[in-house]
Amino acid sequence: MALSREQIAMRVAKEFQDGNYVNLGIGIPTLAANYVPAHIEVMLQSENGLLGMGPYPSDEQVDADMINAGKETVTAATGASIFNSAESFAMIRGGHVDFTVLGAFEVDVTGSIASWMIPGKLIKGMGGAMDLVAGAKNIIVTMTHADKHGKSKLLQACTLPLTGVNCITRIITDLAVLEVKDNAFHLRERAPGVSVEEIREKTAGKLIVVGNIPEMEMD
Amino acid sequence: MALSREQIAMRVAKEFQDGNYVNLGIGIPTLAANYVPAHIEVMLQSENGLLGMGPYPSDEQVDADMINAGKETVTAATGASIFNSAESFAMIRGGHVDFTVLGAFEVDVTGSIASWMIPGKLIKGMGGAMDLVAGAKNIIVTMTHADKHGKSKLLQACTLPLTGVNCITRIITDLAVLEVKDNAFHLRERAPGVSVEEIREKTAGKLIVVGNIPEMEMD
Amino acid sequence: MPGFDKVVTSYADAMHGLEDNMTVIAGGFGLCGIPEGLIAEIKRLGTKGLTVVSNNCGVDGFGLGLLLEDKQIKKMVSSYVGENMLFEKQLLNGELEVELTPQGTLAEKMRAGGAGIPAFYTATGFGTPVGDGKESRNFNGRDYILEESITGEFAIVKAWKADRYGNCMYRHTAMNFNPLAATAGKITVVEVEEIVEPGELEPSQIHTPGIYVDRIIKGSFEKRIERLVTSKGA
Amino acid sequence: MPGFDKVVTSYADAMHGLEDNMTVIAGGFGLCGIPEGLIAEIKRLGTKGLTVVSNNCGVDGFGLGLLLEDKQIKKMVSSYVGENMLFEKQLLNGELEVELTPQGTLAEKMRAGGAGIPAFYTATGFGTPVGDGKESRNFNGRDYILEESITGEFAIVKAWKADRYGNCMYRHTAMNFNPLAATAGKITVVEVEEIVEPGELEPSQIHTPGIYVDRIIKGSFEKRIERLVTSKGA
Repeated sequence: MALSREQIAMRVAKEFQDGNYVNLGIGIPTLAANYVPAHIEVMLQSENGLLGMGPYPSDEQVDADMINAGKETVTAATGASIFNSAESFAMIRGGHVDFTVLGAFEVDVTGSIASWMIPGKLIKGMGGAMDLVAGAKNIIVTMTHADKHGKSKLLQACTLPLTGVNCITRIITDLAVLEVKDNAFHLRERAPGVSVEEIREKTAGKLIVVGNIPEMEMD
Repeated sequence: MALSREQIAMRVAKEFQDGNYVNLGIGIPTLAANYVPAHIEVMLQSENGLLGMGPYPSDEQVDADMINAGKETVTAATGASIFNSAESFAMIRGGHVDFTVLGAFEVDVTGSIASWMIPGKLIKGMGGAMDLVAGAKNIIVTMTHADKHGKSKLLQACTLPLTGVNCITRIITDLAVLEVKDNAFHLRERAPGVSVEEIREKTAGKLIVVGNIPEMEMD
Repeated sequence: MPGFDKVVTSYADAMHGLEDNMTVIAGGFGLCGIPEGLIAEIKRLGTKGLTVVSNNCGVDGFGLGLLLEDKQIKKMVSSYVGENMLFEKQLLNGELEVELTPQGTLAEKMRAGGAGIPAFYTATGFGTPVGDGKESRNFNGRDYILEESITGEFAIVKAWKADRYGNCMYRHTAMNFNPLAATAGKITVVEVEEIVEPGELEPSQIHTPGIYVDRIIKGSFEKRIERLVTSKGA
Repeated sequence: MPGFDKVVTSYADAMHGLEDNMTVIAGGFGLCGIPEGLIAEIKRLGTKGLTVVSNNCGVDGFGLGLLLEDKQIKKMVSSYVGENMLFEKQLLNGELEVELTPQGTLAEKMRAGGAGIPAFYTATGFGTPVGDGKESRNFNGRDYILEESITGEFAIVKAWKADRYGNCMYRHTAMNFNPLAATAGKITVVEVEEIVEPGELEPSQIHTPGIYVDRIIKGSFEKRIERLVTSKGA
């Protein structure tokens, strides 16, 4: 069975290690914050200038001056710091953030990613995505393996305008966990009940499958 | 009569206007702070990270954590701000400081300045001088017109390693106030009792004297 | 304190000197930390042909979106402009030009502009449409593009507290681009919630030293929330 | 808070991993705001061949000057090194190399190193010996030189207060290069006067966010004054 959005987020959260600084993009990535294992702590960076993002506020806590990069009202966690946008991206660009998790339209075997622009559709802007993929130590792309029409999003070469080149090393989809290296996708894990054949069929770029591919542990 | 160090400082202080931000180098420039006219206010920038440098501390106020760029104990004036060295030089390099006053070994008709290194002598370093001459809106060089051996410091071309090129527009010496432009020194004022002839004699670079040159007003 | 007292009491004085076709750098992220009264004054003035540098362009009817209503903006330099129907319409009509700039590059361009750094290299955007036509260069095995700094005739900034000398502090994440914008304007105008006397702010806690600030005006702020999310609703 | 608790209790732990020939970036201006205990530990370790990046090199017998005594420093990158007889001697002997760097360029190189900016243009030093051999370029009619950023295997930093997560505040002008050094070390070690619990420091008043900091140690400081000048003596 393909994973739900929540399940993808759950699997993403297993990547984090105790003490990691993590930037989560809008959508599935944001959900990962809900599934951080109980025995570890991560600190969330929000690129509008907040390190140590807390939960959403209660009605009483709502403060227009305290928002996240998605422009939602949030709180600051204990031990948070707040800084200006240049400092925030110094942190990101300088490789100090351990993990960035973000969505994508396409990823290819070179680790390039397209996530911000579909020609012919209105261009809203890249926000901080280009900085994030250029800067973070580890980038995890979360997306469905194929689009609504069944077309693979894991390509030999991206067709859409790029967000960054040669930067993606790990992809977590509704079907699989894959590593990107040596110009190929390397299958690491399957979603429970999903066959290697199905993944192969829905992966347009070169896929390498070595040995027995375990199912994801979803506890 | 050639001006004393104190008198040079006094003349320098007349250049300042109300509301100016000023960085004063070590030596004569620092003395200028004592002669700011009573009806105006200037704010002193110290490049180690202090805007709004106050007077030297009383014995009780001495604090090792509060020093100026000359590494002397100082105080912060009312309304001061304190920041890191990158911010301090962002201010300087970005042209936000109105006046920089500093000493020099040589200045030439192109506005180039040599102030930090004499070949064969030990090189101690340029500190912030190169940044200051590259950044300030207005730079005033204070120095004696000639060295101890009577050799002019106002040259057609500097002979010592440079601190900056084409940056000096105003020089205040013990003999004169001069403007630097169009590849020449333009005599603007004489020290009281000093003749144009004496200044001409002690100025090795091209000197332009137009009309009657007034004596400095030293009140 | 005549020389350093930067307080002005009317918005007309605050924005005095703004002319058609100038560049205005604006602080704020979404609707958070925006100089509401200064934007309203630009609308009142009717200045046209503006280039506005700001991470976003407000929303329909609020923030910088107000300046679209009378087509005052010729060009936006932003990282994200997706919140605004009027923006979309003018863009598709060709009445508005947009230069999309990655958020971190935009912040750094403002900082560099204020800091006298004309250009810097960044990996952000290399190999993407953002890098097209820009010089690229390899340092230590990695490719970077050259990005030039931004300055403007005006910067409009929203702070929390400022003293009369222009020393500013920002509140929570309403800081965002404001301290950077403040450094990059030839004339920097700060609209604040509270004006205090010099000496009331702790020197090493000041976010924007007064040297960057030309005018201060006390404003009153609606502080509209773009996306209200609460723990109940989440 | 296991994962983010960065407090170590011994100087050996604080400087663990320092090896010969590494680059160490040190905060401080003169003797103000220097990590006294971390410098003492490097002396104790006897590590050799170090490249030390710091605005100054202390004085004879104090600060970084201590590391000259056993010839631990191979190269200094500084803006001013004139306070130190031993320095002069080793420099003239050819036992020590020095790369003189303008103070503002040095600060910006550290910041750029921490911020992932490999190089930037500055007018500082154009046409001077500092610009020799460096690429120059004209922007808008002015000449600039290209300066590359600096990073180091270690950064040693002195702060006033830090919480266990590594969020730091500096006191008065003891801030100087410290926040910049903090960003530029692969391993950043901060020696502080006081360790507090997370939440005790106001988030928007933190000078160095904890993300830059790997280890914190509580030190005790002599805080030697280089030039005592009082209003009486002035």
